[in-house]
Amino acid sequence: MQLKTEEIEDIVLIEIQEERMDAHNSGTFKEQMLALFDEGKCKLIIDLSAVRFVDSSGLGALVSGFKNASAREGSLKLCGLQPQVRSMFELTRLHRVFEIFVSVDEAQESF
Amino acid sequence: MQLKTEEIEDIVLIEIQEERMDAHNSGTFKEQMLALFDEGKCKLIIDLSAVRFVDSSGLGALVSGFKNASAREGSLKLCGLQPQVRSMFELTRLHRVFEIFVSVDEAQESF
Amino acid sequence: MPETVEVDITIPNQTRYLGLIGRIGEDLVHSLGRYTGDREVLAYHLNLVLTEAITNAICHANENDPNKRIQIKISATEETLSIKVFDEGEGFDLAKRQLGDMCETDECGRGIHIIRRLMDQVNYRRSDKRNVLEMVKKLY
Amino acid sequence: MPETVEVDITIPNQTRYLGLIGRIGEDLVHSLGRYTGDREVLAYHLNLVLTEAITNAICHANENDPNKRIQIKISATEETLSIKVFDEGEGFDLAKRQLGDMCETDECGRGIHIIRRLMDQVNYRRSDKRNVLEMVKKLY
Ligand SMILES: Nc1ncnc2c1ncn2[C@@H]1O[C@H](COP(=O)(O)OP(=O)(O)O)[C@@H](O)[C@H]1O
Ligand SMILES: Nc1ncnc2c1ncn2[C@@H]1O[C@H](COP(=O)(O)OP(=O)(O)O)[C@@H](O)[C@H]1O
Repeated sequence: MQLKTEEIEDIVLIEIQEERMDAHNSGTFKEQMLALFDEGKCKLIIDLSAVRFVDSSGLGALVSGFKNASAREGSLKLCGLQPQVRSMFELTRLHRVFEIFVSVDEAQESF
Repeated sequence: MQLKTEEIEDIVLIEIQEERMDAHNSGTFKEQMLALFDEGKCKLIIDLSAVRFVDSSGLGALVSGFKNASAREGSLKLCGLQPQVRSMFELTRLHRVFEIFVSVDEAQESF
Repeated sequence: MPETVEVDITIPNQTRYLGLIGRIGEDLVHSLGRYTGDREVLAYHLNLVLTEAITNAICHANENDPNKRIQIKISATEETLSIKVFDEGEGFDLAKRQLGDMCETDECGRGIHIIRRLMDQVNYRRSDKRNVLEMVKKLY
Repeated sequence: MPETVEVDITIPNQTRYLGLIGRIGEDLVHSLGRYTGDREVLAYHLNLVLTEAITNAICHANENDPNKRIQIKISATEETLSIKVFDEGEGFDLAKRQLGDMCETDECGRGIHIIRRLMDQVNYRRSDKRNVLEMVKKLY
């Protein structure tokens, strides 16, 4: 999956550069997050602003990252959700699991 | 067909507000031009910058307007062609029939 | 005669075609004659249920076997959207997939629930030597 | 087994569906595995030949009769794009349509020429009780 990552102190900001998150690319995304956890990074912000479509596999990859971050006493926060992507979290009640922010800045301040 | 028309002295500037010109909407466009000719207007600039796709019916409608304008001692000039639309004129050799300008301003100055 | 658009697509058993079918579903919604609801939302939902159903067919039924194929049929009228996704697997018991079985932080198991939430009728049955997941959405 | 995507669409005999089929053609080009040429150009060309062929089927063959239907089959491999457009008309003699017949300021008569310029093989024949325009483009 095409990502742009940036480190701000101990936080990793991951900008997803795909229009679509589905079973075709979310497996790789999970592995890309695992590589970060292996390096000891466990505070992630995922910027979804480029994402127009996410399916249950994409959500599953985010849940996987969330659980791994939490298990390492870190956290995974989301920002930049387009309205239709936001409604996927509501449909699956995952908006009650994730911390969701409007902007990268707000997500960053919350750490 | 969705058009935006503006009169600049005796010239009518027609901006085509459709992504696609095909057999579904070019009949109406021909009639819309005929209505202008009936009002005595015969100097037209057609701004195609919003048009992403044109087929042979769309080209046919432009040829119809061109011939009607010429028959009334006026003219029909084109501007704002996207590269793929431009190549349709080359494919059909209609670039040798029409006066084609980059911008509305250039088309206007040429009258 | 009802004004029907019918699309029948066969793809290799690979997730790289999910985006194509999803986009075709969205295109179809945008070409519907009368529809008074929010087209962008309906387009997303059709894209989504197609994606979920085809992913299951590719991964669970056809077990990523590159020699198998997936067939998708979509039929759209002004009243109904009807979708069929055929797989060549062992089949499964749709009735046994209940929302109660899952916990919020499970990584998988949301596909069927999503399909059930968004479609008005969902059933899965044997059809010749294949299985078919049939989904219907009423548009009025 | 060659990696083939097959799309079979049936639409009412109405020009309002031209945009839908054109877009599906473009989507298909963007999902082709290997293609080394300019995809945007190929997508436009596929959209265009589909539009030209279907317009002829709707207007000339099916004479705008709203009870008739148009069937379109597209088959894409990494080597070839093959398109069939079926009509329910009287048929016509494709060989008689020559470029020499037309003058630059004719309003119509460009469709077949465009199809011939952009496709590698074009033929028109009777098929059961229908006619079919077959067009093939080589991609390598
Ligand atoms: N077409 C199918 N063939 C066989 N099993 C299927 C099929 N579709 C779904 N299943 C079964 O139902 C389960 C639930 O599917 P789903 O809700 O989409 O979640 P997930 O695919 O994430 O597991 C799958 O794990 C699989 O066991
Ligand atoms: N499917 C068809 N059935 C019957 N006649 C056709 C068909 N396709 C094309 N034709 C004939 O060939 C002619 C040329 O078609 P074409 O080059 O597309 O130009 P146009 O449609 O603008 O006339 C048409 O005018 C029509 O007489």
